[in-house]
Amino acid sequence: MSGYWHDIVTGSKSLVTGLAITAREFFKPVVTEQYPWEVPTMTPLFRGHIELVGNEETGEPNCVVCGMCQRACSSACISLDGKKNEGGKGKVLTSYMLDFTKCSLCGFCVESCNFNALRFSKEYNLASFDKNDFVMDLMKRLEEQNRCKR
Amino acid sequence: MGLVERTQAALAGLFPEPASPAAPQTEEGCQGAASREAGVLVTDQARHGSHLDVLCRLDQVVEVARVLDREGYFLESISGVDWLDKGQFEVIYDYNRLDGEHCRVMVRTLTDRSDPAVPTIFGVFPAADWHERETFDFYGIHFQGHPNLTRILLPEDADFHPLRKDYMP
Amino acid sequence: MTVPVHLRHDETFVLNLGPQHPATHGVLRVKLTMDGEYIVKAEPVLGYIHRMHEKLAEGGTFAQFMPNTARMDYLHALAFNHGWALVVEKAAGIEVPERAEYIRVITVELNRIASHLLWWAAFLLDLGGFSPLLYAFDDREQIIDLLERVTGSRLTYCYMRFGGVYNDIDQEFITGTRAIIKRLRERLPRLYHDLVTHNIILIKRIKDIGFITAEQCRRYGATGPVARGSGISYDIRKNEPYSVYPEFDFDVPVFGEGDSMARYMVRMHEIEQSMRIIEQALDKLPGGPVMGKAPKVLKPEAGYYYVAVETARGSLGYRLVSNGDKSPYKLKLRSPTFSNLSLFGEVAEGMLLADALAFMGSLDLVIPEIDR
Amino acid sequence: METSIWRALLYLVGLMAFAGVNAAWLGWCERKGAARIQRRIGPCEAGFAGLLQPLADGLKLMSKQLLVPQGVDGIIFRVAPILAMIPAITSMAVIPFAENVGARAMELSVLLLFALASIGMIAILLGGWASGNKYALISAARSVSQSLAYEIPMLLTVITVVMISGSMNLRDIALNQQGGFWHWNIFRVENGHFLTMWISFIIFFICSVAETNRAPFDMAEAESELVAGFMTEYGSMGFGLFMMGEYLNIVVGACLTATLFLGGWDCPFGLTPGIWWFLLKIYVLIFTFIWIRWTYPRVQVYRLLNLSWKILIPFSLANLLVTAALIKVF
Repeated sequence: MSGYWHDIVTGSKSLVTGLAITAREFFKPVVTEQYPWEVPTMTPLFRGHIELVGNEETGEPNCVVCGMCQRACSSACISLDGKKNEGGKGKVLTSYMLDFTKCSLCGFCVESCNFNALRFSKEYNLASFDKNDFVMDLMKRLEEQNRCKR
Repeated sequence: MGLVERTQAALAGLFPEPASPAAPQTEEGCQGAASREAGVLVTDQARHGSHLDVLCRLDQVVEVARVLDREGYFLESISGVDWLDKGQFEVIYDYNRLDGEHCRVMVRTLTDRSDPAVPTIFGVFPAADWHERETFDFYGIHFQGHPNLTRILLPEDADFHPLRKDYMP
Repeated sequence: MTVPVHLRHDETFVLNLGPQHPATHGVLRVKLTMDGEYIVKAEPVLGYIHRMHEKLAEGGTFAQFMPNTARMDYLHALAFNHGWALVVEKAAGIEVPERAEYIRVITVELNRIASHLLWWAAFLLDLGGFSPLLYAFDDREQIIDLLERVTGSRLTYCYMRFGGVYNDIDQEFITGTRAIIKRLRERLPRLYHDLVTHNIILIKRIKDIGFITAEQCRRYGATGPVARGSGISYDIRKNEPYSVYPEFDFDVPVFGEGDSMARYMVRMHEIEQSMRIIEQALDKLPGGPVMGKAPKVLKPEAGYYYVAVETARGSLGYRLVSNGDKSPYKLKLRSPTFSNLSLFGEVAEGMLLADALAFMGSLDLVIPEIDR
Repeated sequence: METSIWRALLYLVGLMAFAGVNAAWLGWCERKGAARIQRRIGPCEAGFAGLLQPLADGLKLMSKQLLVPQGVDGIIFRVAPILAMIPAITSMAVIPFAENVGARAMELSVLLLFALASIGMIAILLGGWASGNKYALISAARSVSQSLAYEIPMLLTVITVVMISGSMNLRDIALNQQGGFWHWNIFRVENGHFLTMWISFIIFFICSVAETNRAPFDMAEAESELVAGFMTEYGSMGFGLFMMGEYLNIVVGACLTATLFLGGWDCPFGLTPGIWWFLLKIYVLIFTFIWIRWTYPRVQVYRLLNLSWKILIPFSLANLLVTAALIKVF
């Protein structure tokens, strides 16, 4: 019987405490971000999809087509192609396709690159009705970035 | 007597002839699955993660489980290994303790690849129920005496065992 | 409270709980045989989110499996990262700098707090309390923001590398972590405990419900907070210390009641213990590199390797069989909730549907980790 | 009392409008209130502060197909949501909003309200039963046992009020409490004794939360256990009517509480009685409903029945006896 009264007394007390807490929270400021109106800034390490890094001056990709990123990729989402550099040594990049639908954003490709040719973009609001939109041509992307810079 | 020795002694009763007396207490036996006789080996925990490595015959699996159950062990997991080139499946039982003392026992057994069948230890550890079903699911190893040996993670109508080395999707 | 009930097996019906049900946190299906609101038989049906990670592991190199580890227990992904790094380092004999191990512990423990907070939130949602969910998410969000700063991801981390970690922590992270700990220390008693833990409705709801005995834990191989709520003092961080855990002073909260309340209390106390570990680690944080020497192509010696780590849900085991090749010959993941959930059928028998769902919530299920 | 047909029609339109507006915008209030408690903003896009949200929701629900799944009892399935709505609106007719504002002042209006409340329960039972869904069936069974358990303490507490007022007419009960908060039933002093009416008030309030199927007593639609309970199979306006019925029940519950215990349209300081005081009181009570819902976890179904049979009913019985004794004997 003592448990009965104890339950009623402590129970009512706990219920009132609960109401007091939610009332306190009611008057506190809002903590949510209104996404499309307030856009968060991405941290420097944020991993978006990868993109090519262009040469500072020429804007040409830094890539030497060594294929390390392709080999490091754990989901086989990178396919790149290059041709012999005419009038120079090494190779130049001709196409760099990223299948972002498979990418798990592990970052192995960026880490494996010894030529500072890859980096993470800061794009996070990717949405599309068509999954083909996520098979990205990174060469084209770099060209567009170069055009914007100029 | 430490826990490892005590367990070793308890298990030794199951293996009458000493297992390769010339080279005990080494990790050699740990390398090849089929290269040693049934018996108990002490392995380096810091290197391999388990204190005892028990290789037993198929008919000893349940008995080993009983001994370990008596000693207060619990079944942590069951995993299969497909040794395709040797034509064998290996089933690894990992035992561990929940009390303060610490000793991991790895029990291994080998079964023929063409007709894989291992006695179930469901009667000793109910935990084996799902783990055995999973191993059956992935390798097609039949656990004889299991009351409900059906697919657990793959769909019921799957007709393949994906972790077999010769399975190509 | 156990209501005496005579279960009549001839007047039962089958209720399919899931795979789409609000209380199963994903795609778990439980086939319930019910007598009115009482459960006669409960049979979990798994595999709705099975992805065969073990086969994927065999297909790639050791490093390439790292992102997959985060996609099993997405709530405590860093512990899965950690375990995989540890087992490969053990097999290949890679040395890890001390600073890297400290950073690993700090991030793993932060992630553990986030995981427990989310469990708390989801558990309260199971019990019908919605506001606690968002209070916990508010705190969790800040932890996730911090982790995003160092790891680059918010949920499915791929932070550990063989021989170290991907990125060093900075001063901002350290001050942020201290601020979070201070904030949580304030909010835990005043918000979490006063609003929920001491609430009579919650106490009546989960106390004396879903008893698990220590012997049941042993027979079913239940670990983690489930075992610790049944009076078993088993925590791999203490029992089989790995990484730099031996250098920290922390307690393993153990409650002997074995009911849902005990498991609840274990997790709430674990948040506090994790905060203690993080504080000590931040105080002792040594300098130096965060990445040791590791060969580019790993070819561990042939043999059997096993590493267990303590995740928020229990003991996670990596059973690695190597044949000396550059990809794992066999990898078996011993996921904690797989074993914890196997208890469900036995314990839920004779329970009310509402109680069984509260009990299921107290087991802290993460379905992708069960199905792997 | 005037008996012109116009008066009846006016009240019919007015009450319907009041009910409709409340049913729609209480949903907005609930969402805003919940959001503030959880430190969110809540609906804010449709109109100023999201005030047009209920219209958008209503349009969406109305434009959806009323799906009648195979294997349900078609007629009952369609009738149940309407049945949930009608008693709530009808109840409004006997509620005295102010001294001269009220459709009908019936002699037995308290009884009528309880009779109508039971019909609302039947709507849930029928909806759950006709759905042919196991979750809905469990929900229907739960809601019946819940209603049964909570009507008893509710009636027992109302008897105390009726004893004091000597009438079952809500208008008379309210008139009896005019003249400042010290005359209200909740702080009632009779024969020089301070009555234990505040206990009645608390019990009545708990019961009205339970009767309206609100959290923490929302056994019938416990979304984490029974998916959506009796509403599982309902889409479109079937669902919408159930929702509106629920909000209207809250309004009726708040009106009843305000009239029975809080002096109806009386000003707390005995100055300017009027309809605004009544509205203020009911909206404070409604906010309390919302506040409670977003604070507590759900009660387990048998605890709920225990609470009624083991705590509320004994207390309300004792309270009844004490009140009767204080009024009549001492």
